[in-house]
Amino acid sequence: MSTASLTIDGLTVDFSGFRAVDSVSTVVDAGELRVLLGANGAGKTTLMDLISGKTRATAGKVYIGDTEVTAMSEHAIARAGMGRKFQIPSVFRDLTVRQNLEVAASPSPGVFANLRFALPSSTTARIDEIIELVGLGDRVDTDAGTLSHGETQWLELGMLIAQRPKVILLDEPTAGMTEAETMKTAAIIKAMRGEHTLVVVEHDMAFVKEIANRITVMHLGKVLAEGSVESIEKNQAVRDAYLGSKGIV
Amino acid sequence: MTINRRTFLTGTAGAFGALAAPAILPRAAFAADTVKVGSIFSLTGGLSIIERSLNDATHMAVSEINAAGGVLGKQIEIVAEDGASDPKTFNEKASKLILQDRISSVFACYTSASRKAVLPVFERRNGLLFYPTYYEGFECSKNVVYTGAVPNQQLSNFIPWIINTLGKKKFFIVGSNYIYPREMAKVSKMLIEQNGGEWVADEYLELGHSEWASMVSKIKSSGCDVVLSNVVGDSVVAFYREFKNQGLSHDTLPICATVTSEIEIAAMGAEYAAGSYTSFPYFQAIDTPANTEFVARYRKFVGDEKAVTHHALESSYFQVYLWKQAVEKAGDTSTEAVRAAVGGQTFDAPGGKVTVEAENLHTALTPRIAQWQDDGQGKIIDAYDEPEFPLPYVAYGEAQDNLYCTASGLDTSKLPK
Amino acid sequence: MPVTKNTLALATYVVLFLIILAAPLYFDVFWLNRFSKFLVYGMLGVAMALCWGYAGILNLGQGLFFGLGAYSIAMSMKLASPTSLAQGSDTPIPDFMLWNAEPGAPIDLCCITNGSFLWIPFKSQFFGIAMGVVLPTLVAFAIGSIIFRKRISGVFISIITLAVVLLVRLLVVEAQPFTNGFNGLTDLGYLTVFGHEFDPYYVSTYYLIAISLVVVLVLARILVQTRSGLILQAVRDDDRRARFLGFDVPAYQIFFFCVSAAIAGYAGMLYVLVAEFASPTFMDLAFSITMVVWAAVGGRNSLLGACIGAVLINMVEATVSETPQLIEAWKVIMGLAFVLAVLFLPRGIAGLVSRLGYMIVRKPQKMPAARADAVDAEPARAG
Amino acid sequence: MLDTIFIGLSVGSVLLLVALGLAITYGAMGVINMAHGEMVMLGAYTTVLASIHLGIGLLGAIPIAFMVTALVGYAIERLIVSRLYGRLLDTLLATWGVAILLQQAVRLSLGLAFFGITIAGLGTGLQNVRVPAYLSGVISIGGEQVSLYRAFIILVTILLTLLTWFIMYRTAIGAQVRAIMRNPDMAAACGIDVKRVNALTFAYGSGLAGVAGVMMSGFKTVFPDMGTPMVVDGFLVVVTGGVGSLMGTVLSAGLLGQINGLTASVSNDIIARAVIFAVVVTIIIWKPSGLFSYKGR
Repeated sequence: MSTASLTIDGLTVDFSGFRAVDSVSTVVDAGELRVLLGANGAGKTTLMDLISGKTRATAGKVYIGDTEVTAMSEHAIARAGMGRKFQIPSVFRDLTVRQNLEVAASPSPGVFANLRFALPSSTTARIDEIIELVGLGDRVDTDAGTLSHGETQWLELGMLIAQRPKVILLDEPTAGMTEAETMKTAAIIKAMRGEHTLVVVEHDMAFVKEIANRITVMHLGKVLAEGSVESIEKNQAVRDAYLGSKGIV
Repeated sequence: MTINRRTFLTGTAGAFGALAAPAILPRAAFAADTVKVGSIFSLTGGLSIIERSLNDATHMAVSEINAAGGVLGKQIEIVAEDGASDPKTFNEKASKLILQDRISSVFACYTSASRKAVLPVFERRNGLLFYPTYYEGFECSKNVVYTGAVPNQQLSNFIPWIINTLGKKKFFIVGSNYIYPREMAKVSKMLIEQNGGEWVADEYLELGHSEWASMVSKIKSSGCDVVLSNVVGDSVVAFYREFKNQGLSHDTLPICATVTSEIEIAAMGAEYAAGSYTSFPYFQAIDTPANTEFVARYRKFVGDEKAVTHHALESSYFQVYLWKQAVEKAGDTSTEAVRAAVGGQTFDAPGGKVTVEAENLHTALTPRIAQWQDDGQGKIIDAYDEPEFPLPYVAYGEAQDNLYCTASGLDTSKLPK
Repeated sequence: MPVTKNTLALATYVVLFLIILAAPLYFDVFWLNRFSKFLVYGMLGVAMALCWGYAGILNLGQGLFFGLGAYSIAMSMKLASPTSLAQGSDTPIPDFMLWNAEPGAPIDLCCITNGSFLWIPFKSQFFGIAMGVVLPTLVAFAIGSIIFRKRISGVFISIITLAVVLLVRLLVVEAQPFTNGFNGLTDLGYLTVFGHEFDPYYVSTYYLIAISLVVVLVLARILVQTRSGLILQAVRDDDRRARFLGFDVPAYQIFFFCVSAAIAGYAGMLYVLVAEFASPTFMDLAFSITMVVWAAVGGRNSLLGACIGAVLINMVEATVSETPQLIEAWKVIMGLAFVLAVLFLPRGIAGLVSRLGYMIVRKPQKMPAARADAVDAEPARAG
Repeated sequence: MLDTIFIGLSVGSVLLLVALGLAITYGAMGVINMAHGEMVMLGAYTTVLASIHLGIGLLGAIPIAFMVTALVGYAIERLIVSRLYGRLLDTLLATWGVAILLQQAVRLSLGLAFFGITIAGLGTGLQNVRVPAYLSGVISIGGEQVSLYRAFIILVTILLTLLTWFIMYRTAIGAQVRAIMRNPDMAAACGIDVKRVNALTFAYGSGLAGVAGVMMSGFKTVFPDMGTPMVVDGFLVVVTGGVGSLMGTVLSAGLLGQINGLTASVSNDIIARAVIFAVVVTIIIWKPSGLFSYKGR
């Protein structure tokens, strides 16, 4: 039986007259990997901003599990179980790879709670696993600022895993990657599936087919269609509005 | 590897030591045939403009004395330090002179703030400071010889003269925001009221403030007929310029100043001050052979034909002579000996006779009033015949027959209750 | 034992501590006193490195905290001064209040001038000592709470801190009946703790300062090595990332801003102990920027580097300024050194030394030099 | 009331005079030039030197001061600032060092003092500039006696602002500057010589400071330290107005000038200054992008 992990209910944001996201509702089940599709300006990134608290919604609600997080601040939403990767990779450039992961794995958010040195051994072990998973074993003591683009993306994915969120939002995780790097990324994301609920914005259809459980297609701020990869590919409205015109499929 | 590391550490320590070493090494050993004195004036920073001239005057006096055979048959060696316009530096240099160089007499400081910063060093480490600047009073230190004017020597003649001779009765008092101008204002108000005048405003500006538009406009609309200025430093220049630029004239509404000296006049351009008045015990224009020679010697000494002399500069000069006389009287350069001997010393300074009063170690000076002329010089239009006794506590009713600051220290029982 | 950067740093710390603690064996009274002042500046360097290097907050108003600490203790010491007991009242009253009082005001600390009652608790020197740290911390907390909660960053923090320190300085000078205005607090008594008088020229005073510096350095070092310290550096590198990892970013910034302020305030207190005065010039813009210079030359990212930078610069300055020919040249050298340090040594002396040290103890291999610039790149998010 | 407004206008125009150059270097280029005040100082010294050695008066010194400070600015940009783009706070620090060097250059007669040579008009002392007769005195505007020199400053400030506006918004080079302001990489990709334009922009901003210096020399003391307080005020104006907005700088200078004038007239100049600091801090906290900002960078 699947339970709702992320519930979005009528989410709307109005930028002085322009509705970038308009009454979007959807439910993402626990362990599901949902892909958000849509042309540029369809509102995908804005939707992620709304969910993660970066932008305040004009109307509507967001739940993680049963907890409403709509009005919470960004870090509180993150603590409630939301992780987010940005389009432009962002890691702590001046810290080593391991330190980046240690920061992400830090069990408590407060400044006083963190006035101690070692992490619990279970956490350390977990960090080792993550390093293994993202394949940065030989770079652990390197400063993150010197990593390649692909390595930086993987490190950020690793940090998200270390954070142990229920829901992870990924904004174009393969942007700017080579073929080989994309494949490795797909592998990492697949490994994350199940333990985490994932929402991924992605353009690369081959990649989407590789990873997606379900797809939500957005168009002009609204949900145009939602369903399995096959059903979306067959959907006439989607073909007309997006896929057909762009000729991706 | 270990060896390497050790090499590295030794290297670090060595470098550290090497850099610090020149400062730590004791200076040239005491030369037995010289008498050492110290000086601290700002040779750098904002105050250096004025303090350099005090430094020059001090050096000039020392070199004159040396040329005439020195003191107690020995040459004077002056250890000159830079106060860098920062009280922190003054404090540090004072402790260097007294503790490191073991000098007892130091000629130093222009601002009250710097004097206050060095005072603990002189009092606790037993040095003797010769302080050449006019200041606000309220000090009765046994470790300072004050050779500049105190408020009664600048105001007791000035205010009555403004009211009675100049015929101006409504004062606008303006000053820089610190202690000296505020205390001058306080004494002025007492004197204004005693002489039947009135004051319409008492305003202050930040030190170094140079935007005078509002203040001058206030002066214009205040209905005053005279401005009493206790403004100091480069603010003075901006003030006089704005005053004239806003169409005010010293003929009808003169600025009567307690700080504006030859040095500020030169800096602002003489035409802006022409017609205004200043009260000081010394002006470059004092027309005596002694002073004319002094100005000429000073100009030669600093190698600048246009150099001006002023009150604090003159004090810086003659206080070295007062010190010399005290040393010769005592036959000793220790603080106690000089302090005991300096009281009562009289010297014919360029501006006339000066006497260090034994009771309070302040100096009797002759109050004078000058009107500034187009050539940047003051024309002396009023002067006392005799030096005026210094009363550092005049604002609280001190009088020559009722001294608060006495040879045995401050008589606190006389302070206001 | 593998030689790591940490071992090197540890060794340097130990050497420095030995030098500091052994200094009284070699220095005379004067140099000890002067060296005490430099160590105080070193402490300011530590505060600066913590704030700027580790938290990425370029505070151009650090003098505010130094000044608050200085004034707190100076108020206590002023009340202990013999000059405060000479006003003919049973309780001490600072001498300047007497001549700043309105005529007829009661000769009592409660009401002789406006606000003079605030001096009353300072009769206890323990209160003065406590306030010397608490007051800067509280002010830092207030300022920090506003600017960090409002997510003000980069140069705007610098401008705000700069404006605040100038504002406070203006008010301190203006409130002459309460603060003695431009002249500052002088004629102070001694600080007396459990019957021991801290004469600025006693070795005990030197040791108080030396040990304080050692403790501050060690504590600061420990602090930045905790997870909080790590997270703080993460925040400096990318505050948005840290926020989306669930950290309450402003809390970290405020905390370390306060710690830095507390250290600066403590340094201000110690300075008053050795220099025997407190002055509004402590809050001059130039002094605050000078602290930045120390940290920049010594190494903004290194607590120890910034500390040594402050001590060394002052030592050299003291020497040079006592050589007349070099007085004006010194400023040229300083300005030049500073420009060059910013251009070519973004990690200051500490960066240079650790790179050299690393080269000596390790076989030459790839150096962590390339990232020197990465730190300094401000996230271009201003405006 | 009218006189208070005029005072506010005078104060505001002086603020704007200094801030205008900063609005260019900081607003357009994102360079915090702490040596900007020293550019003003150099402009003032150019006036002093021009009058002593060339017999040129205040008005004639304006183009000379512009050229001198623009050249110095160009050199600073090429030698130092250009190496620090993207390191905003580092430019602040490096230019602070430059400021010290410039002050010392004036104090030491460009270094000749080391060889015992002094140049009349330089050195540590105070200098002054004679204001020509046709610019001193008062004129009557609307029944109010108004200082002619102040009115002249206001006029010059307006002209410089218009000129700057024209260059920025009506010329090809201005378009390039604004392109770089928005996106330097894109501008470079479009064939703009970013290096050259940056250097010229910086030189122009410095040149404006030089002209400000000429105007300052007419009513303030000329000495090596004169620039330091000005740069602080200038930054407060630019940041309050909104980085990158010429209009914002103009309006904020006007606003702060009026606040200063009004507060000073009802209380005193010290309170006025405190109020200015407080207002600026409040505005930055309330709206870090400035009152009249239009761009996010």
